[in-house]
Amino acid sequence: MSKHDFRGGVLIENPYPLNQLSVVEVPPPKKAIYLLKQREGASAKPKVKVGQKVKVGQVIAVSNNDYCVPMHSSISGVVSAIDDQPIAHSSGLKVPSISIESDGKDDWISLKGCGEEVDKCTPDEIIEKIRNAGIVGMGGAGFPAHVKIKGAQGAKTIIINATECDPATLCDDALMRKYPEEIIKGIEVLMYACQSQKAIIAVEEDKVDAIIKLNQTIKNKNICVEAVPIKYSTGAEKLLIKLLLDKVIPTGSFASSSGVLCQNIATVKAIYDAVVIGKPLVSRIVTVNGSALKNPSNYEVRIGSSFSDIVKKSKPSANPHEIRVGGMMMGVDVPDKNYSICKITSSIIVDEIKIKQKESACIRCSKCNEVCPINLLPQQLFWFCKSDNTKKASSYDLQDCIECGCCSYVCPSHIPLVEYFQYGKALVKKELREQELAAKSRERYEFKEFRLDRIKQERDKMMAEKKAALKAKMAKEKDNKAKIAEALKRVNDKKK
Amino acid sequence: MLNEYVLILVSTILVNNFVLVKFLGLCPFMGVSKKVDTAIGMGFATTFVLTLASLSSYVINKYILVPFEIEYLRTIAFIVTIAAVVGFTELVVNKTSPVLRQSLGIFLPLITTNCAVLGVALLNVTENSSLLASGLYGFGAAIGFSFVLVLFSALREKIEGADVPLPFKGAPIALITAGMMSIAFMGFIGLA
Amino acid sequence: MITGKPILNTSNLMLQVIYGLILGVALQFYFFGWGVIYQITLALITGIAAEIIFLKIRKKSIDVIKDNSAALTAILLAISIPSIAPWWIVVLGTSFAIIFGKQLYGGLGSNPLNPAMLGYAFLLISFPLEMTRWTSSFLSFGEGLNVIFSSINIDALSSATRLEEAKFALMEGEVFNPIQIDQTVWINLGFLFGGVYLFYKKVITWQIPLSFLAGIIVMSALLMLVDSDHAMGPVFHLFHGATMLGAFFILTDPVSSSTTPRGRLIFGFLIGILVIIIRTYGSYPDGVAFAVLLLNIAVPLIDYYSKPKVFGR
Amino acid sequence: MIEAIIVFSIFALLLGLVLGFSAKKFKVKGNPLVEQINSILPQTQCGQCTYAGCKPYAEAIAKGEAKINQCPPGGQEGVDALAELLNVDTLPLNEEHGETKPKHVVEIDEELCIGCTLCIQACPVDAILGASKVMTTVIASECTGCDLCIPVCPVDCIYLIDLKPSMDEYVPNMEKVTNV
Repeated sequence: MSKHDFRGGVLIENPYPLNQLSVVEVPPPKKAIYLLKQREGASAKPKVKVGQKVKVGQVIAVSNNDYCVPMHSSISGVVSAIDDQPIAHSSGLKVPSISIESDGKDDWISLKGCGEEVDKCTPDEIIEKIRNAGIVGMGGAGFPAHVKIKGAQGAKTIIINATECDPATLCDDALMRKYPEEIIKGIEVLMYACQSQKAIIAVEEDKVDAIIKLNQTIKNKNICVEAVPIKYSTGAEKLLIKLLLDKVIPTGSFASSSGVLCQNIATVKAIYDAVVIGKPLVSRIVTVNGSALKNPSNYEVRIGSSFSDIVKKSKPSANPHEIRVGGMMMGVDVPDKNYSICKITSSIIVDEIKIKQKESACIRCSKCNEVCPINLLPQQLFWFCKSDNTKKASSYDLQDCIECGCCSYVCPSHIPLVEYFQYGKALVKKELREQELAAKSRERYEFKEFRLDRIKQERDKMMAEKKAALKAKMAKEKDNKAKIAEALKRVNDKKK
Repeated sequence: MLNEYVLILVSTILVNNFVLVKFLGLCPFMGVSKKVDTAIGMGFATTFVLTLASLSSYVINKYILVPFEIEYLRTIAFIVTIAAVVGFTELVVNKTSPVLRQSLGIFLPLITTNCAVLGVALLNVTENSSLLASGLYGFGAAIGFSFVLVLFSALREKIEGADVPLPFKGAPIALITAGMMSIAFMGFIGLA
Repeated sequence: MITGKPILNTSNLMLQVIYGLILGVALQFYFFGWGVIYQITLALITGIAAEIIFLKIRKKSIDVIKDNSAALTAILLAISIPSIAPWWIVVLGTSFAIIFGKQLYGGLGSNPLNPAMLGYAFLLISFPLEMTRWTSSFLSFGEGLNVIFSSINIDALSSATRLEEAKFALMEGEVFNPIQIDQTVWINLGFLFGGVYLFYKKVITWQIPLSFLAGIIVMSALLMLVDSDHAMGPVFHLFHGATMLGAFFILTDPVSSSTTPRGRLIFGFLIGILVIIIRTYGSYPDGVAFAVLLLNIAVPLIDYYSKPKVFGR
Repeated sequence: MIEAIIVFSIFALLLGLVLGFSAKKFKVKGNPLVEQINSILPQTQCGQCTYAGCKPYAEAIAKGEAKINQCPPGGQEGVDALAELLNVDTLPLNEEHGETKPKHVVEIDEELCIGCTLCIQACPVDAILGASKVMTTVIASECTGCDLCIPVCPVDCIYLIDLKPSMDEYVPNMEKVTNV
């Protein structure tokens, strides 16, 4: 397998092994908050009003934008508020949200799926069902699943990503143990929807039980399980494709353009629910983990549940905590637990507060370059991002950074390199945005000038014409007057 | 013979570098070294001017000044020649690369007063070298100038991101760096 | 690929380099006596004091002194200068290296040139006499003190280095035996051993030392072929002068050397070539310091044009 | 003496001829500099620089009539960028022309608007829609925040709206990033 290995990467042992690997099912919460914008881009618009009664699985927000999927209620109850709530994003900003108070009944809408015989539906219908079920990539990026599938029609290979992509996150492992049949069926649905011939499930080689379970379940000879090395950042889509298929997806293009579709394994399970059963995405498995917890575990929770409720189940210590959402490597630090579970929340790490190592000067030892899976020069990028030199940073391919955090992890100077790169990237984006805006206003300004000029010219022309007409008229009148005068003169002469 | 020409080049580019060893042409060296792209452009322009100026001043010296015994007008004649060459270069640069003209700014016409250019022309005459030798001398001096200019500009681009103490920011640290480059170039002493 | 969290941090990295120097310094002490120790002590005191004073003036935290980089610079400079040089030489050189070479650029990580070599070149240019008087005999505790702190006539003690001897011999057309194991060879072997230790500890990468040594071998062999009157041959060059110290401890200063894998090969190789050229034809006996500084200047350009191929591009 | 003067004059004349000839041959039309300056300016068209828009200001800078520090929306960064382009020393932003305000747009209170269309005429980028005696509205995505419509409104019904920070436009704070 490893003959196609990509360069770089780090081997990280999970610092917080779980005591139990089974999934703990959490009953529906008393109150759920649904964030209508879970990733950058458009946000869904509420379709319900405050006070309205909703059932589980009812659509509560929609969007016209194809890159924005609908949101469903995960509990039955009454809409209690439509306002802005904080999101677990590095910006710490609030986004539009809908809050629903439970009536304690867990009343579902009636579910209507295609059933086990998927080929009764056309691939387009399946894709539509996936969209309507509100499914996004559940590994962390949250890219709408239906867009990806639509773009990968006729893809030769489908890769099911079950590599977790983070040492402390184990939700995919738990999912594979609990729902092997659903996953395999989901893969078949996906293969049918894309008209693909082959699917590979990529599982880290230390998840032995999961591999055995999946292998026992697979009846289709076109689906196989591949054990991949437990090297961190293997889960990144393009790197996984390199590892499994020895294909390099060029910068700026999607895997689908090379005939590959890559989907997270939790997404596949959600696709099964949506297509076969007709159940929208209302729950997911979240790993709750960290040094401050007595009983870290995987929980199957409803979307919109609050962090603190779930963390409480893992018996956190009484001390203040450090909380990180979305994995120990690529996640974001958040100030408290006042957030709600999104579709992309794969893990919550609750740690005792550690003294953060202070950053010292970069000595360009190039350890970061050695581990960078993209072969960037983080030491150079750091220098230029730090001094806001976006032009230079871009010339060192800042945009290619996948923010995996390998460089920050090995840096002997404890420099939060990835954060610098996120800063640099945001700056580049801001500059681009401003340039675009300026170009647009400039165009409109020039058009207005042109328009005013045209109006002026037209008016001038009109005025000139009017003047000419008036002149002609006056001349005519003069002529007439002269004629009259002449006639009068003639009359007078005659009189004389 | 060939050996001699190689020696001229090595000497002008490295050992007796006009900027770092003879301290000529410091004005554009400090002025046009903020960005590598500009420095490369300036390097080309200076190379063109210097080579052409040293060749034409040789011709003027040999065929006008000496026959008519007006060597005492040498400096003026050379300055006029250089000004003409620079004017010509400016026109060419204007036409071919407006961006370069913009980034060179005032420093393009200022090549006229670049002491390295006049220095090369006058040194050639005092050393009584041949046409080819004076051309090579001018060319070598210009390559040496461009070479250190580009190196220096790349260094400055990097230093710009450094946390330099406030009183030393900008020109002071650049001058200090230039001095250090001078120290490094001392290593070539004795080579030619 | 790196397994687990690497234990090294920046100050530890510097400390490892200092450990690597121990054997070579011990050999220097064995041959030249207490002068070596005095120079190192003086340099350490001056270097750290200069850094602290500068940071105090800038009102910055003096915590960075713990990164050991000032100490390393001081030691490298001290072991490069003659052990019988007067005290003010090392004090002047170290303070110049720390202040002009490093702190004026904003401290560790920002200096474009190798501070120790900058200090050395500065001293060599300004005080050529003091900087080229070497000793070949062991100085006792008291002798060392006398030589360094009082300006007694030290001509009796001093002798030329083998590099200089070789140059004179070749100039005069005398027979010179390049293969002769003397003190410098032993010291070079000591630093070679220290370099292997650094490599084993993953403090340095192989590119710079190997390409530097390759540059030395290639260039000196080439000169043997075309200009055998002046050339001394690869074996002589490898084990004389500051070759091994340079290869493993000076060129490998990560801050001022090239940072890309390919760039490091170019960097080391060109320094090797320059060192031989300066040793053979230049006015100064050894060329490591100047060659390093010259290539330091070119590092930003080398780095930019030797970027590794980015995945997906 | 006479000889020297004659020789020198001929020599100078020859050089002059060469230059004159090449000036004709390498003639450039237009001034590419204006374009470059204009591309740095923020295109708010606010006229705070005392020129009628960004392009006239760019022309004035190119001619050397205006200083580079008269554009408040471009901020100090804009002045620095101009200084770099023109290879001159940078200047502090001239406060006389106003302060750099945070990014904003305007909104018309549609209840109060009397439909006088004065703002439509004042808007340099045609970002206000409406017709005589009907309600008028601002297309927020086209508004540059030049505020030129505010003083002309007879009923003072145009307000500044600060743009809400959005996740998509978030730039981390450098002080938060560094950990020294």
